[in-house]
Order: sequence, then C-alpha cells, then structure tokens
Amino acid sequence: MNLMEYQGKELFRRAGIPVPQSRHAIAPDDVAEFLNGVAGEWVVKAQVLMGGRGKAGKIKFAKGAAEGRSVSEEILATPMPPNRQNPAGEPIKSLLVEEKLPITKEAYCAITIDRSTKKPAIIVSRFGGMDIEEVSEKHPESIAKFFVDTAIGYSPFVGRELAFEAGLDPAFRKQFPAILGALYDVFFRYGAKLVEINPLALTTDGRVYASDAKVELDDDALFRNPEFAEWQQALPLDEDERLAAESGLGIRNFRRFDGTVGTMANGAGLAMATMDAVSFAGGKVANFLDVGGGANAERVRKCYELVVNSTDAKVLFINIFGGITRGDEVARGIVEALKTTTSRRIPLVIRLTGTNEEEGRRILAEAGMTPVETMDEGAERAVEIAGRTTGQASS
Amino acid sequence: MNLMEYQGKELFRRAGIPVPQSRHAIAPDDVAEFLNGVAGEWVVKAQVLMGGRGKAGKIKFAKGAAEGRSVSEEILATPMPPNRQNPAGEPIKSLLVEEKLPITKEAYCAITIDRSTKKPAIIVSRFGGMDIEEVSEKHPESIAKFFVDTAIGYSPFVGRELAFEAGLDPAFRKQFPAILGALYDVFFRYGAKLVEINPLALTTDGRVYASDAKVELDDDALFRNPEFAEWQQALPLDEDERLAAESGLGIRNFRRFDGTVGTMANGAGLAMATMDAVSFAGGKVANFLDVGGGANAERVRKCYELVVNSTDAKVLFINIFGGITRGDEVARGIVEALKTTTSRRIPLVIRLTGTNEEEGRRILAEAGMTPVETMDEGAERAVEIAGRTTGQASS
Amino acid sequence: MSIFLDKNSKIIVQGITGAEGSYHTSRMVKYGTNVVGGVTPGKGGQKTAGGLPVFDTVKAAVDATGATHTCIFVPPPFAADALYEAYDAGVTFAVCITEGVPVHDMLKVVGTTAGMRIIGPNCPGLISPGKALVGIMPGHVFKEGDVGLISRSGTLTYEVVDGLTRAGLGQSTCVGIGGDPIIGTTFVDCLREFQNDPQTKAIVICGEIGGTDEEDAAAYVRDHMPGTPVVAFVGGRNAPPGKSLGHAGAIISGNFGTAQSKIAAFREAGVPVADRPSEIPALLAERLASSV
Amino acid sequence: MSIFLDKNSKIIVQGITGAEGSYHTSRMVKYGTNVVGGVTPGKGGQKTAGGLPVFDTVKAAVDATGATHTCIFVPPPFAADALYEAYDAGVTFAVCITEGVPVHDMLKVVGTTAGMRIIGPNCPGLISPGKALVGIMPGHVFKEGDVGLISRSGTLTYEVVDGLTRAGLGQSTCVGIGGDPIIGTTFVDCLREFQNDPQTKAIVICGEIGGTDEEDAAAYVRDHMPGTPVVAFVGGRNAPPGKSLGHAGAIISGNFGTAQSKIAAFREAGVPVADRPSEIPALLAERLASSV
Repeated sequence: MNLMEYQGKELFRRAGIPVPQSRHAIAPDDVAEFLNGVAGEWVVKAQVLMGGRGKAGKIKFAKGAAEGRSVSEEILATPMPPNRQNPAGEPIKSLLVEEKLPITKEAYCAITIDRSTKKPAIIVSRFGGMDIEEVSEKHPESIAKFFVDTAIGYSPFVGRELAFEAGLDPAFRKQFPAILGALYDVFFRYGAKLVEINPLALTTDGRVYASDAKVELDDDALFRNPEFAEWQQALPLDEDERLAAESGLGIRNFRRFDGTVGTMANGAGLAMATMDAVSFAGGKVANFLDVGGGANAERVRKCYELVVNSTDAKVLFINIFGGITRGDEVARGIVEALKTTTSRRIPLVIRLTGTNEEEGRRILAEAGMTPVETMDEGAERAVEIAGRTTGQASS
Repeated sequence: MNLMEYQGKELFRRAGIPVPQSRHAIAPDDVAEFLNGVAGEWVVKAQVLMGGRGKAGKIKFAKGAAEGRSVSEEILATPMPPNRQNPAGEPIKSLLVEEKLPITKEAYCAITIDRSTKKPAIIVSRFGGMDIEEVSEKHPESIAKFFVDTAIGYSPFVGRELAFEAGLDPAFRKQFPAILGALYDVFFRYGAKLVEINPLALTTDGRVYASDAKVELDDDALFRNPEFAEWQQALPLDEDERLAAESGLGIRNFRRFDGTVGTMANGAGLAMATMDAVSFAGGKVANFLDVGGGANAERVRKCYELVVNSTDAKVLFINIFGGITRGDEVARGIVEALKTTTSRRIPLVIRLTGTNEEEGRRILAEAGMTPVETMDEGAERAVEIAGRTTGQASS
Repeated sequence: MSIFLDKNSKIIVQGITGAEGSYHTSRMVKYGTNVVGGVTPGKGGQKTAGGLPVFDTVKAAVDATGATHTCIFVPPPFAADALYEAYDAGVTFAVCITEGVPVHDMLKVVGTTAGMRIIGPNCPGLISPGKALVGIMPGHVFKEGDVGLISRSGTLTYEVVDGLTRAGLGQSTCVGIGGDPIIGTTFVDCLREFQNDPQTKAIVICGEIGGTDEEDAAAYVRDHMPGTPVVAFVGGRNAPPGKSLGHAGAIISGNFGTAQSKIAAFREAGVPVADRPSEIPALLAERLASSV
Repeated sequence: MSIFLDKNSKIIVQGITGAEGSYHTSRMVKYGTNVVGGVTPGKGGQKTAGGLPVFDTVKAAVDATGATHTCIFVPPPFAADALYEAYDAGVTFAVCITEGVPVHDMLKVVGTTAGMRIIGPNCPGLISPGKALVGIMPGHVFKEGDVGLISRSGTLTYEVVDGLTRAGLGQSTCVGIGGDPIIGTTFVDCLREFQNDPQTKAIVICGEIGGTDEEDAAAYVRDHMPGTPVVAFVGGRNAPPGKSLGHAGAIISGNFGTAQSKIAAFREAGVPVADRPSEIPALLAERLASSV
C-alpha cells in the first residue's frame, strides 16, 4: 500500500521528523478557509500516488484565500496525465496546503529492503528534489548506501557515516543522524517496504525538514495497525486492483491486457508461465489471473465472471497444477461455477493435474468436460479457439 | 532506582499489563474520599520499598469511607519495622487503595539481567504470593527459566514454553504469553534491571492481573526518561544515600559503620580493599567512601566533611592510586580542603601513588604532610591513631 | 544422497492439528517421510488421527523425538514466532509454508537465526523423491533421479517436474524456495549444496522476474560450477509491470530484476534458458549428453 | 608475546579530541603505544596536538590506518553507538573506558557484535608492559614480565601491580575487565588467552563481591589449567551489603556472589587467595617455585 504525501507526513510527524506546517484539504473552499487571513506564501499540492506532479502543473503557489481557491480549482480541474506506469492517469481527490519553506539545499534519503543482502538498505545523496535514478546516473559519487544489521538496528553512527560519505552540506549533519533514525523508526514500526524523503530540505535559518514523503507499507503487515484500514479506503485503487478486490482476489492477482485469450492459473509463477505459453502459441492474452490456493466453486465462479465481464476474452484457459490446491475441489468449483453463473458463456480449456487429479478429471468428465494434458496443449487449443493473432506479446 | 508498587503499576498499565483498579493516596482523607459511596471490599497497602508489608500489618482491607480512613491511619501510624537489609526501617509516605480481586491462583514471573549468560533472564513459577527464594527451596521443580537472545528479543513462544514448564494452571496460559511480552516491554523500554510480578493473580472469572509490581530501574539509563527524575524525588533515600547525594557523590558511594577509622579511596575496588586493610590491621572502619574519578578540592573537602560530620571517625585514611585520577590534583584538593573546611579537624593518613605521584607528593610535602608508602602501612598508621580495637569487622 | 532431506531426517510439524497442517502431515507420512510428531500448544499429550504424538512446544517435541527438521503451517502473524521457537529448540532445518508473512518479520528472522536453514516462507517446501517430502508438493509427480531443481514458484515447479518425470529425468531434491522478497534460502545456497551432492548430476533453475537472485545464481554457476549441466527457465516475460519497490530499490539492485537481465545473465554463464517449461527436459538431456 | 595487545597493534581513539581522550592519548603515545589516529565527527582532516590524524568516522580511520584496536572515550549515552561503529568498521578489539553505560545498551551490544572482543565498559583498559598501553592505567607502575593479571577493579589493579613490580614480578598483560554487571570480556575469556600465551607463566585474578565471574574462573582453572600457578584476591570482605538485583537475581545465580563463596571456589580449585593485596607477590613466588 502506497501512502499519499499527507499520510506519509503524518507518520513522519509522529516519529519526530520535522515536516512543514500543513493542512489536508478536499475542496478549494477548505483551502480558501485555511488561508483566510494567513500571511506568507503557501504551496498547494495534488495528493496522488503518481510521480511528476510538478511537471504536470499539480503543485502551485498561493498567497491568501482567493489565490488559494483558484489554484486549487486549477489543480483539481483535470486528473494526473497518464505515464508509462499509469496508463490511465490518476484522479485527484485531495490537496495538501503547506507553508513554503525558504530552502537553500536539498538532499535525499530513503530506506528500503534489499533482497540480496536481506537487510534494510539506507540510501543518501547530497542531491535531492530530483529523480534518484537520474542522480545515480549523473552523480553516482553522491550516493552513499548502508545495509543495516537487523539484530542491531539503526544506530546514530550510520547517519554520521552516510552524511560524510554522501557529502551532505555540513549544515545538515548535526540533525541528520536523528532524522534518519526517526525515518528508520517509521520504516520499522509500520513495517514499510520503502520510506523516502525527497527532498530533505535545509532552510535559510538552518533547519531541516522532510519536504516530501513517500511511504510504501507492506500489505502483509497492515493487520498490525488497524488504523491503516481507514487510510487504505482513502487511497485510489486502479481499475484492475478495484476489480480484483471486488472479486475477492488480492489486488495484485489480476491485471488486464488487450488480447482475447483469458487465463486463470493457481500461483503467480504458473499464471505468468501460462501467459508466456499463450504468447508462444501465437495468441494474445486478455489478462493475468492468479486464483491463489483453495479454489472453491465461489472463487472459480467469481474469477470466471471477472474475466468474462471485464476483458475481451473469447476463451478462458484454466491451468491448475495442484499442490495445496486440490484438483477435485477445483473441478467441483468449475462445474458449479458454470452452473450458477449468470454471465455470458465462453469456451473453457482446462488443464488440471497434481493433487487429487484423477478425482478432478472424473468430476469434469461427468460434467462433459475433457481436460487437456499439458500446458502447451492447452495454450494451443485456447489460441485456436480465440483465433490466431500475428503480434506476440512476448519479448 | 527501585520503584514503589504504584509507580511500577503505572508502567505496567502503560504497557498493557492488566492491573487492578486503584488510587494512589497520601492521607487517610484521600482514601476516605475515594471510597465514599464505592461498593465492595478494597485493599489499602503501604507504599514502601521494603518487603514484608503483610507481616508488618501494612496491608489492610476496608469497606467504605470510614473503614478506609481508619485502616489508613493505622498503617501510617508507624513506619515499617527494621529488618536485616533495612536496619532503620522505612517511613510510610503514601498508600495504594486497590480493588480486592477474587483470586483463585497465584503465580510468579520476573525478568532480570543475568551476568553470567549476559542475557535477560525470565523466571516463572506456578507458586506466587510468597518469597521466590522460598519457592526455589521448597518447589524447585516449579521454577522455569529462559535466557533471552537480545538480538531476537521476546517472542510469544517463550511465554508458552515457560507456562508449560512451570506448570501454570491452564487458565493462565492463554493470557500469559502476552502479559509476559508486555512485562518484557517494560523491562526493555525503561531499561530496568528487574521487573517482577508477585503474585500474578488469576481471578474467579478467569482474568489475570499483576497484583503487585516490583521494578528496579538502571540509574545509568534514567536520563532517557526525564519523567523518572520526578519519580525519584517521590522515593525515600536511606540516610547514607541522602548524605552521599548531598555531598555530590553517587548514592552508592558512601556507607557508614560504627568504627573509628574513616576511609576514602578512589574506585570501589580500592575502597573495599582499604576497608579490608583497616580490618586486618585491627581497626574498625567508620565508613566506605569511593571518591570516584576527578577528585578536585571541592570534592575532597565535601568528602572530608561528610566523614567528619556523620561518623565517629578519629582519623581519615585517604588512599589514592592514580589512574584517571591524577595525583597532583588530589594533593591540591587535600591541601585546599583542609584550608577551607569549617568542620572539626581530625588527623589524615595519606597514601598517594600512580599518575603524577611525584608532583602530588611534592604538593603535600610543601603543605607539611608526609604521605605513607603503602596501603598496609597507611592502614596500620590510621589504626594506631584511632586506637586499636579488639573486634575485627573482617570475616 | 540428496540435499537437505533424506529418509532419516526426523521431521515435526508446527500447527499439526490445524486444517492444512493435519492434511499435509498425512500426505507427507503417506509419501514415506519420517514425521515424528507435531506441535500445537495446549494439545500436548494427544495423538493425531495417524497416531503421531502432539506436543505443547517445539522444545518438548525435539526433546522427545530428536527431530532436526520442522515444517511450519501457522497463520502469518505467528510464523516468525514459530521460526524463533524452532531455532531456540535447536532445530536446524525449517520449512515455512505460510503465505503472507510480514517482510519485516522475515528480515529480522533471517538476521538472527544463523545456523538454522530456513526454506521459504510462502513456498511449497521440498522433496527428495523416493525418500521424503516436507511441505505441500504433490508427491506423485516426482521421481527419484539425479536432477536437482530449485524454483521460486510453487505450481510452476510441479509443471516443470512433471515434464522432467515424463521425460525420464528423475530428481535428487526439488526445493521450492518461495517467492517473497526476503527468503531464508536462495538459489545460490541451494547450488552450493547440490555441488556437494554426489547424487545430483544436473540442475534446473526456475526463476522469475524481480530481485537479483537469478543473476546471482548465474554468476555462481559461471564461477564455481563450470562442468555441471544447468538449465534455466525465467517466468513472467509477459507479466504485467509489477509495482516495484520504487526507485530506491532500483538504485540498490542496479538494473537487474527484469526477465531480459536474468536471461542474459544465464546465457552469459553458459546456462541455456528454456522459452517454455516443456523445453526444459530436452535442453537438459542435451547438456547431460555433451557433459559425459 | 602477550595477550590482546602488543607493539604492533594499531590503535585508534574514539573521542580523541575530548578532554579525557586527548589527555590519555598522549599518555598512551608516550608509553610507546602504536596509536595511529582517532575519531571525532566533524573534525576529520585535523591533527591532534601530537600530530595524529583525526577522522570523521571509524570507517574512515580504519580505511586510512588499518587500525584493528579502538579505545573509546565518549559519554555514556553514546558508548553503544561508538561500539557499533567500531564493529561495523571491522575493528576486532575495543576497549570501552566509559563509566555509566546503561546496562541494557551493553546487553544488546554484547549480544550483537560477535567477533569483536570488547574490554569493559567502566574499565581502566589493558597494558602489555613494555609494549603498549590502551586505556587509563598509570604505565610507570608496570614492568614487563611473565605474570598475567586480570581485575574487575581499576585502582585495585594498580595497587596489586605495584606490589608485583616492587617484588620483581613483571607482567605479560594486565587486563582491567571492568566492574559493570554486563561486560564484554570475563575472567574466563582472559584465562583462555593467557593459557595460549607463551610469555605468561603465572596468573593473578583480582575479583570482588557480586556476580559469579570469580566462581566461573575458579572452575576454569580447576578444569583446564591444573599446572599453572594462579593466585587470587577477592575484594570487599568488609563491604556494605550492596543493593542486589533482588531475589530474582539470586535465583538465577544460585547462592554465589558472596566473598565467602568466591574464596571457597578458588580454594577448592587449588588457587590460594590472598587476604591483602600485599600478600600476592609472596603467594605467587611460592607457587612459581613449586611449579618448576
């Protein structure tokens, strides 16, 4: 779960990381009310998960109530424009009004999880306020990294070392180890996969602030902080995630493409391999769908309906290899799903093997369905039914 | 720093350990006010650091305001009687009024620091409400121990394992791992040297409570929790501790005995050896005094006055072996102290060696003092001056 | 021989009386695995339907049975605790089937349980065909032989193994290492073991997009196993661009993690990469033939 | 030879520009210790009055000097951080002079820095006479020779050494292990090292009341060093009854910790116990004579 800037800053504030004075606002009127009679220049920022707000004109300055209302209206007038990762753009549902800091220097710091060393990785650069990937290309020497020993956790020397190695302006140094320690607290206490301050701002009067906040929480750890359930509802799901959630799937278990061969498999690895097989057979896949373990009738029916109703699939290739998922259960699910669904019917190609496969095949046979033997065979059959296309989605 | 029951229970409450409903009270009127119109039987307990409150009649039951007032008056009427560890007894400054629990079973749990394994040690017994040393003698099989890996910390399996091994009543078991975890939180978060619940009480309706609370905080870690400075002021120091603190010494750096040879040395080890030497020379020591490092004139003067004014010392044996303490500084301190003190004069025997000893001896010589060469010699000389006694304090 | 697991390995099951635990315990026993008991707090002294003793704690189970291996079926919030309990009791090999374990839990577990080999979490376990099965794999798909297999995916593993078995290529040990960001045992850890296993003559690596475990494995094969026939498969060439750990993650891991990068790394190491799982047996047979 | 420390050990000082740090650094250098630099964050690039380079971090100091030893003079709240920094930079031997380090800080440090030998905290350091001095000991009291000395107390150590030196009994290495409840290196750790040190022919153990380190040392001498002349002293026979860790602590440590228990343990192990520090040289000479 990715948090909005205002949510991330709330966590920062609790941990003692200095953040600018601010107010979260839904409507231009809220912004106007807040800025009424308030002196100085303020920043109004769209609260979205997508990057590139500045370039998209979604960060604007304002003095006073009238200007606050008008820039808010401008920002809210259009959604965030699409980019490669977010082809649908992103609607803007709220704003953050924040004091404009007199910034003299910008730095970068983040903590994430490194799969290779199996440790939290801290990254610091003396260049902030720009894309860290760009920094790493242009100024690789400005980037310092530290891999935290989880038995020890964060200790202030880490912040000192990184500040020196990244060449942070000396004015940052005194406050930096404590701020990084507080950021580590956020990372650790809330079970985050990423916490990022970009930029970490130094003001003309020598204070240091988190000027932006990016926090990605681990979905598997959300249960430890019940308040996050509410926060989650305030966050936009993309269309595929929403559809997945409505069908009772994990939000990452379903994604649509523009092909005609629907797929459904158990396990992300097999689901990906199923898509690859369809592509190799010359077809274009309509979707990725990992049905997960325990595929009972209800689950199978919902997945069937999800594919039929939200994609252009002309056929659904169900590819189940039973381990924890039992073949007989899946077979019953399929038979039951087709009996009970009210959605339109499309042909099924079923491949079912593994645990209790004989029983599963018997159940399917009783219902008049003949499963294929292999994944390749299933992919071929499905592509035949959907009609061969020329382009391959494969690399 | 040892906490009173009511202070320990406040830390327990914060960590989520169930404690009985209670009110801390200073005067019988407070107790009466609190119990006015309140139903049921309540317990009024003297808040003291000494053990043995029950036997001393300092825990009483009361129903309603009038009875509350009268038992409070009885408890406060006399101090806690002396015992071996507290030959002066202990004044009673406040009371805890607490709901009387319908207890069916009592168990014991504590966490302390084990020097040998260098780990936190958890101790659990199915026998609670009595002295744990007595339990360990009579029912050794009822005591289960666990040494915590500090890199991992507490994990619930520890509580499960201990509950089974100590043979806790099954009714305790479900709640026990969480309560022990919360106790570990108190131990860890506040830097405690000991946290103890005795008894951990099981009530007739199946709930579990910390019925008493014993917490010893690490004096060296108090700076991390500024509120403890206030708490400390609410705690009684014994006479020696109070004198030490008033002289600017650590509260454990001074202790009085009934002899006539005053001692003062730098370092607890040398101070103890100095006392031993006086005993072996046939003298009786008047006090233990570790002057610590950096013995400047002010410090030496205060220590001199402390011994002279609070003990029966007829002579003061100053035994300084310089490492981090520099001999010249100590010598200047002694000379200066004798110049400025307004207390009565007693003879000094000075032994000064180690870092900058030549300079120190020169300074003493200029002031007309001749240091002895060895500790044994100093002890002999001091005992001669004080007059030999027949009894030895030594083993 | 085989790696990690053989006929004599004494195995306990944590969560043995739960629905999944009891179902898969009976399957493991049926396969011939030496399951010596299990743990469910509060049910100590009982027996499972199959007659296995149940203990209150892992320590009690280990004391009574001498178990060295554990297979963990407990809900995600309790998985780390189960692993710590096994570690503390002296278990040296733990398979964690549980899916959805918080990643910070695993970060801490792997950083503080040196000396205990952990497989998973979120994995199907492992099997040394003909000897023992620990986890949730469908045993009948496997066949004893000399191919070692390592996979990040569960169901894909069965797919690949099914192909190997049908092609007459039996397996020494098949390890499902799990697909989570932080796992106890990596491809390289397994390669190191296979290297010292006389039964294993060839290796199949089933990777997928994300992380750099495949790149590390390719480098290890290149540097340390030049003579060993190894074939790889990389799943997810057509997968949706997953939500990554963000830019900071990319800086840490460089430009690795894509299917392209992994395939290139394997090829550079002389490891042929199958386009489809079904191609693996032929590629392997070819490599085996040329290595003789 | 000697233990832990010799002429070639490269030493840095953490907190080298502080009052205590700079004073004792100059004393160490004067004694002949190979101090190669020090650390004070923000003062990197400067030189001490004695011309030693100052670095911002231990890592920078180790990279530039190849130091393996550190001596820590920082205030108590920062001592654990200084130890972690040394550990992370690859330092293998750390002496922590600081008094008043929170006991939980040390609990965690000793539990998470395996591979780094820590002496202290709240200790005077150690000296291999004639070779090197790390800490705050008064070097002129010591004399090179073949007696190893271990002590929990600072000033008492100097007292004992003074007696040895006057009696012509020089020392191989004298270690002040510190008097805190949790210390990095115990009597037994030092005994193990002395056992393997050809220079050390005899050992003096200066213990005191509290804890069970003396009892452990006595058992070690009895079981592993039957031929070595060892003499002990136990301070605090007339000490006030200290405020103990309470009853729970007594349960953990049994009935140990009193002067009586320690003296009995040493005697049972064949280790004579001196009544006064001044008796140690004679007892040692006697043991040395009878062991030849």
